[in-house]
Amino acid sequence: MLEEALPNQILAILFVAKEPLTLSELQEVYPDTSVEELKGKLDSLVSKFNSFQQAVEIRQIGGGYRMTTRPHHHENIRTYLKTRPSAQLSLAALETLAVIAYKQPVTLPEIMDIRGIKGTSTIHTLLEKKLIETRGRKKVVGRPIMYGTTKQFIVHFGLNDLSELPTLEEFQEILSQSTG
Amino acid sequence: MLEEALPNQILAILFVAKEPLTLSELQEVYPDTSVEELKGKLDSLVSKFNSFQQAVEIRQIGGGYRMTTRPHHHENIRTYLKTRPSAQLSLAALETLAVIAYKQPVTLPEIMDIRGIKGTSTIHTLLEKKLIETRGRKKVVGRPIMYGTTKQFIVHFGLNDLSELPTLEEFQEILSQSTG
Amino acid sequence: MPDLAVPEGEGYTVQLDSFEGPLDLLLHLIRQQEIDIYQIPIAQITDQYLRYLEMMKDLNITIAGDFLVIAATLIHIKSGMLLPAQPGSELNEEVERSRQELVEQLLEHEKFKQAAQMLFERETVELCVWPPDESEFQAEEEELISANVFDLVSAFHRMAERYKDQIVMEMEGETVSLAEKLGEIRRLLKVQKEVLFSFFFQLKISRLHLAVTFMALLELTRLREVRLIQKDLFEDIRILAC
Repeated sequence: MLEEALPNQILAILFVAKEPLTLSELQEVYPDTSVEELKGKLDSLVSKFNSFQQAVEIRQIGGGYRMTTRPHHHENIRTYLKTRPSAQLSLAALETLAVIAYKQPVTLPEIMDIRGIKGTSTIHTLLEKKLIETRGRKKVVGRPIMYGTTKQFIVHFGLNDLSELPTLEEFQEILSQSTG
Repeated sequence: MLEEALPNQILAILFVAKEPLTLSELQEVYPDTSVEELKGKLDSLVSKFNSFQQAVEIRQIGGGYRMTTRPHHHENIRTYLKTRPSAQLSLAALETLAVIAYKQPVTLPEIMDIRGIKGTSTIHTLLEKKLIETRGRKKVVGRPIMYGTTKQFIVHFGLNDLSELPTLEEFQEILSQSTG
Repeated sequence: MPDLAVPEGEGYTVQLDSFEGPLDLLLHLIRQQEIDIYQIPIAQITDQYLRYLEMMKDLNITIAGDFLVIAATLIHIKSGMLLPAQPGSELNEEVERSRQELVEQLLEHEKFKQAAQMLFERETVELCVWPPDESEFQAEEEELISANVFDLVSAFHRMAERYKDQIVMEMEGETVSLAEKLGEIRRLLKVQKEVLFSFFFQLKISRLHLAVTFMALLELTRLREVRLIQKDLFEDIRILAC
């Protein structure tokens, strides 16, 4: 349908463009072709593409051209995005997990002290994901609950045992070697 | 050409997917359709799509399906992307990565030995980009951390799995031919 | 400057960049002259290699220790090969072994250079075929990252750094009590296994603070909460939690 080379090249650029592609950007790629000619090619490309493509379309957005999925597919796309592996942690949860991994058994006041932030929500997330577990109570005032990492934690991070965690010293070594 | 609804829905998902789409992920979106049926639909979709689309193609990468531009457009695309900071790895980082890819699991001292350089390992960059990961510790003096490549590595270099990499012997042959 | 005509300025340094390590330099010298890697004329290559090092020195380029290690190996082989060959001589065999090891190291290194080149070419193409991102669908969700062990230790490191900053701020106040300083050092040692004594000087704090810091350290040593280690008279004192 689009045997000519230029339209396919433009399509490929439209496909990778993260922001709407403007005619002036396109002209920088093809400095020997005038803006008018490029506009003509682009418009005929867009109408051809949109008439035979049912999944994706090219729309004019924010002064440029952008390839997007057709809106009626959005429900399926959302379903797909939700089903992807939930092995993901928020940065806050990751920090809490790091403190627990390196300082276990450790209490909530101690965690908050090290993180310099108050809040308990990330503990619940980590407990739910079975990455941490309770480890009895500390024999100090208030007898706070202590937390430690689980076997699930070790599996999740691809370790054989806790001793395989890199130490802070090793991490600093890696950092200094990269910049050295 | 693809009047049926399902293929277009799958195309739309392939278009937005950041990572290669696996059959099991697809099955979660369509729980009423069997994996076999989905594979059949997907394969026929891929061959149809690839035969008429000249700008974009669907490739099997990292154990899943991924929509990418056809590689021969890469020069035009690079011209377009040029204004953005290059995300490409340094040659030093690529060398370290090559050693890790072919010798994994491998420790930092072993990497430095092969590269003949101490102290500029670029390990940190590779870890940050999630192209490599830690693989436990080696049972030798000092128990150094071992490194290996990730799934992200396979995807980053457009491979379906590690076995698609040329072997080290093949490089040897290329070298002996060039100096012959 | 030695008898070699060396182009001055950027051109030369750019050239040096490609010799990241000593093996790269050695390979360059060998390839440039189209020499068979198994038949390296050691004497000639050693001289050229050493001349390069001299040039680097003249240009005030710091020569990494790795370059000197290979230089020593080359000189060792070169001088060994000047000895009359005696069948079965231990020295001759040892020199030959060193030569073979060097050749093997070079061959191994070159294979990985090729592999790196292959990865470079693949990456060049692959970086330009990426599909657009799905950000328009993710705006509502919390930013998530899929974490590995490295993320974990980075997160921990970040927190330790954050702590350092807080301490700097606290020290901007004028008064400081021994109890406060004790608390600070204890917290610092909770996130770091070890603190260098010089760390407290880097903060450019007042003499009063330094005096109190010192007293606090003595107190913590007395309480056996910390150990102070100094390897040498002029070495930095390392403060370790017990």
